[in-house]
Amino acid sequence: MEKLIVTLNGKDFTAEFDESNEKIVYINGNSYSIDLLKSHTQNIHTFSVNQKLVQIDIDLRESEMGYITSDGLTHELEVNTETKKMLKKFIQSKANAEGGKNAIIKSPMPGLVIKIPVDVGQKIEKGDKIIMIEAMKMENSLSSPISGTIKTIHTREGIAVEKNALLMEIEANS
Amino acid sequence: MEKLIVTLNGKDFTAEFDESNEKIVYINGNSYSIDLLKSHTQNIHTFSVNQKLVQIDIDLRESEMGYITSDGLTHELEVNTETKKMLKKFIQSKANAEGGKNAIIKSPMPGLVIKIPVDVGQKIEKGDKIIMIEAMKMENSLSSPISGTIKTIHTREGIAVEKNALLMEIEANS
Amino acid sequence: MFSRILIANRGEIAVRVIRAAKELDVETVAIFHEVDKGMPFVHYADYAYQLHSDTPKNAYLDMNQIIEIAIKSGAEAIHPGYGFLSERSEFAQAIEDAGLAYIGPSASAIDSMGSKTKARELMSSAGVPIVPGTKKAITDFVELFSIAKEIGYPVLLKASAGGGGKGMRKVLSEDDLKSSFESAQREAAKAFGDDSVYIEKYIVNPKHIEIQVIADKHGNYAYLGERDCSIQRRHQKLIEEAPSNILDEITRQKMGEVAVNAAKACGYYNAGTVEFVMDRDKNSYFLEMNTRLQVEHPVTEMVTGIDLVKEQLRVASGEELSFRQEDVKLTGHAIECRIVAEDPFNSFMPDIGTINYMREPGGKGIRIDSGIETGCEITMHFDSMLAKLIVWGKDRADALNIMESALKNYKIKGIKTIIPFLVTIINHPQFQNGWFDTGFIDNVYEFRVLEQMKEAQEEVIAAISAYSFRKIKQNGGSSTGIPSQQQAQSNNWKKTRSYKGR
Amino acid sequence: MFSRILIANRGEIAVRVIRAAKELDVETVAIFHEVDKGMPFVHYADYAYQLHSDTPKNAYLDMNQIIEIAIKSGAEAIHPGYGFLSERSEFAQAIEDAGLAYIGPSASAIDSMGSKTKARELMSSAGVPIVPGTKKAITDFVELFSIAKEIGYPVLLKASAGGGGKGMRKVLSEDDLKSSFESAQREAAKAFGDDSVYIEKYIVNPKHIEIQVIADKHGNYAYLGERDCSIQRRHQKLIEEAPSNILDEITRQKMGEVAVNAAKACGYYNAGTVEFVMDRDKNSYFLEMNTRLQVEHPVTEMVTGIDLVKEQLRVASGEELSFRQEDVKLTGHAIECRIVAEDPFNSFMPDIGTINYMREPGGKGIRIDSGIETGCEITMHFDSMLAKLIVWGKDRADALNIMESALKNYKIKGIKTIIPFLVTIINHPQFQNGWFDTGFIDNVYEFRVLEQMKEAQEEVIAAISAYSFRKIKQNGGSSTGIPSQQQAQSNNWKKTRSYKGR
Repeated sequence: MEKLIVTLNGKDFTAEFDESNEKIVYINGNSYSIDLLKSHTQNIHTFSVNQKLVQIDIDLRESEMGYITSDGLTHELEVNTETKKMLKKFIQSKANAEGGKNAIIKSPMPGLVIKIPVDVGQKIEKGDKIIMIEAMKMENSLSSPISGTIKTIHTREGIAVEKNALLMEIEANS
Repeated sequence: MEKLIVTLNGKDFTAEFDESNEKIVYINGNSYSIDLLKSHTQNIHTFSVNQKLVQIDIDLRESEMGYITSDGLTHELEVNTETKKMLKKFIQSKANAEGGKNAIIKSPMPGLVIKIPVDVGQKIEKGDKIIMIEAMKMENSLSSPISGTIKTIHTREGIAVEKNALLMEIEANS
Repeated sequence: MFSRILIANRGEIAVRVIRAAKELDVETVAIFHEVDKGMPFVHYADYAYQLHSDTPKNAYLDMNQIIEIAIKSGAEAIHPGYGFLSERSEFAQAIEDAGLAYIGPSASAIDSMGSKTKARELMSSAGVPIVPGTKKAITDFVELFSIAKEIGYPVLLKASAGGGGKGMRKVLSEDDLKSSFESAQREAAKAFGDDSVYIEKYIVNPKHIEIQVIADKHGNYAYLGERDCSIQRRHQKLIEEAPSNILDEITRQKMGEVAVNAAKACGYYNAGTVEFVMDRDKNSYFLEMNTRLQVEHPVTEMVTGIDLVKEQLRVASGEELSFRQEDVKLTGHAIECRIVAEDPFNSFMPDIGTINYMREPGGKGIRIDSGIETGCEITMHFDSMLAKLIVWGKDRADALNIMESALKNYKIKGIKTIIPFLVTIINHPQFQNGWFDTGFIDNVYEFRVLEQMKEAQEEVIAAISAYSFRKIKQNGGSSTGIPSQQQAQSNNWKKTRSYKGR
Repeated sequence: MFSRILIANRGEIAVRVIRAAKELDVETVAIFHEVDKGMPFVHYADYAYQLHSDTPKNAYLDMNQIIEIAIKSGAEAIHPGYGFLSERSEFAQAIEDAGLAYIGPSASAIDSMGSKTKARELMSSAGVPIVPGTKKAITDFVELFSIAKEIGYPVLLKASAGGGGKGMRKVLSEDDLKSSFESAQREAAKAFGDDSVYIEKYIVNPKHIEIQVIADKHGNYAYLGERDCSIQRRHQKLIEEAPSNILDEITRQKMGEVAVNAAKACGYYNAGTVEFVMDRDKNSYFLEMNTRLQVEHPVTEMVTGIDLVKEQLRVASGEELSFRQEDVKLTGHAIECRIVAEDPFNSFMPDIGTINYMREPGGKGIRIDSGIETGCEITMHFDSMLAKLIVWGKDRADALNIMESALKNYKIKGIKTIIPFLVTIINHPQFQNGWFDTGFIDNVYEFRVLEQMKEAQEEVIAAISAYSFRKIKQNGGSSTGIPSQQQAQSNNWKKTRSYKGR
């Protein structure tokens, strides 16, 4: 499986997997052997991590984002594939480069446009999903870095795009 | 509401209701004021009975039959309307009169046959429902007092029957 | 002894009183507002009656309704617990007037101690040491100057008519006295229309030491040792212990006798607590007397073996105390931690929600006085204290070890509590060696330690997150044949739970 | 002290040992069979390793695997708990051979006490009183007759080669001796091919009194008072207490010294228990020595304040005991009830199932040593004891009141327990006044009392049933507008839950 980036309290941890042993996870290169011992309730689970017992309470807001608590200490959690994380950073840096005004959305990697859930002229909020690209057998959603209106769309569903291909322009709210 | 017969550990208790106050129940003439304070789980409830706290654990086998436990003491429970109880006793005494062999099912009261879920020749177990009669706006199921085969059916759905009308004959297993 | 009593309170203290009563074969009547219908204290009583009121809080303050229920239910006495009506002399009086017994001191004793000025005067005349200073209104600087010199700096100027900190000035040295005096006068004049001030010695970060006393109506008085309640946050006690590691046997006895004298001075009976502040030279000064059971009474019970609530019932029913002063022996060391529903990572904001999982610690030396259970809902209407964890060890070090372990095994899910914060205090070297006062949390404790605890978990939490995330993907996207346990887990992971107050 | 230990056990005793270790800052390693994956003892440890075995029970008996895990996990010592491998000298030896420490006595001490004959001889020579009689095989009636006369009737004849009650005869008077002797001989010859018998005094319904001893490897020995464990059902102890109300201070001291002598006789160190039977004239006779921690050790801890498991760890790590004989003071009274998953209304059949709700009692004087929590499954593989409820009161009457109240507030749902049965024993006048022996349940207790408790509930249960039934009918059949809470309740009422074992 592809690398994951686990973001805890704003800090990134790289997670890699051992394909021959599904219990093994490498975090920043350190090996952890994991076993789920018991699910006490829907959200509360006891794991054994390198034989050490850890009870956690998972409270997700979305499928890959939320809170995870252990010993009463709550961590803000976000899990992304490496690709997706890259996408997010890319969009973020683009947005920063544009000075927070209009946004030009380019493809951060080669892939297949599988869905465009917005139309030209549509008003969107910062964080709304604007395009989905399949790459490395994973779907990656690109979210809008700003609130505004879709100005132009330079691709369509089913089209293969190159890295840095122009996908969309979004006009910021004035 | 019609009187109920609550059977606990084989003993009958007559329950009557106060139509003007739904919290009041009379058991063998004694008044009980009842309030559900909390349902801890699906089966575990704390009631206040004449202001006294009682925690019970209900474990039903069928809708009106099962076990009810309080302070670790388990009671066998069956709840019937008075009519239904009468029906059951009637069938029981008939069955006893027949010496436990073949069973002749007669209507214990005037009513409307609303369902006959068995056919002639069908094998049935003791306790299977064989006919449903509506009387006093309540449906009352008659169950077979023996295991055996339906020999004859002397009525049909939608027919009004008199008290003591012959309904069915069941041939006991040999 | 009574045959039935009513408890005019809720939560853990109602449970506490019900327990003691049941163990004396006394039946118990709980009262509750609709919002508390599902709370353990209601179900734990023998009988329960609902209160009707505009707000949940007012229900427990409605004297007339409570006394009516007591009469209707056949209760012979009323226990006020702490908070709510527990220090209202009118309540004690109304109960007696209704021909019932109040499980507490007389209305007049509550009155005497209710007013701080009255109490100070009464205590002073009974020879109880009070904070040096003068109650006399001062308007003349020369007079003030000489009094300040006499009692020694730092001093505190307070508006005679005052309250709420208005017209109050800390004065650290003689140089600042004049300007502070003038500004205090101006502020006092503006706020209260009276520019007179009085002066008191300012005790810097004292220890909070209190003495438990109890007396019956037959003239038997006893003190049950001290409690050290110096670990406070914004004047809310968080951790209490008995005995205090800074008191020797002679000081303990002296303070005990002073406390008994204080109780005698107001004709006190039933349980009460005389609170002192103690400076670094171990001088103790009367602060106030609490004319009721205290939240922290269990630590005294643990080291003396005496059940204070049972004694309260004995006293109120006219019996003598079941022991005498000479029977009181302190054994071992007890610590109490208050389990409060507040978020230490978010300015101690009270948290509300449903407790969806709970596991209490157990075993030797563990006592839990709790008002909650799994499935119960914590509302915004009442105090944020959910339960108290009390431990007993053969000495302070043993008790600290037991407390640390017990806190770590006290699992409450669905609501934030201060448990992690308490763990870091219990583990703090300066708390462990006994060098702490009421300034500990503000001046000594570093919140960074809490953050470090969190950081220490991160890599393991990341590993669990990654593992679980992969399981979801595998279950959702392919057919790798994950066992059902893991299936269940990954579904849970996907499931979103809504939190109130976020 | 060790830095990490492994607990070679499960359930409540594993939790008990883990707690003590954690409080000494010793890390803990749990071992578990797959079926125990969800049990609290596994989650309560710092580390957990799975055992692999043909049956769940055998997992915990697999010495080699356990020692291997101990080594792999970095544990320096192994605590055996009770049951399983706790009295197997080979296990103690194998652990020592592997370079680890066994938290218990030496293999040779376990051996000496493991054989009842060996133990009797050893004790006899150490001056410990044993049941009068002779170990000598007798085949001559005249000899038997004179010995029987000497020790006094009733006597017990036992096959020398025997076991399992074969060839055993109670003889109440001289008249029956000859016929009993002959039939015992015939049965013994048939069963074991050896017709010799030996004779012992028959103690009718004795008290079961046991003395807790503990010793370190530095020659310090101590006895910690007695436990009265006379409430038994089919030789299974159900209720234990300390102290025994029939022992005076002199007898207590005498028996304590005898027990210490017994321990010295086999070079004993660590915790052990010397069991005695005591006849109506308060003569006590050695029964056996248990070379491990006992289930009922908490009652001793409650009255002495000493943590026996912590002392066990100290001793095993080579430290001295933390106290001396003269420090041991008994304070108050402690009682333990074993919470066993058996149905007292159905011949004490063990019950299995999932614990779907649990609420433990709490507060002053309550200790719970438990191996279960809500949601955990009780399987058929192990002992039916789920937890122990231990209370401390200032005297026996106080402790009995606390126990009654605590038992009534110990709610375990989803599985049948003997709690109602225990309540009726605690409330039994003859148990309350202290007149009971090992024959209590067979000869004195009347099961009718349990039935009466049930009958007393019936009318109220009928009322609740009728009320709930009507709610269902109303919800199902008409639109009378039942509030949602009641709606929920009536749905629950309809819901059928499946019970195992019914």
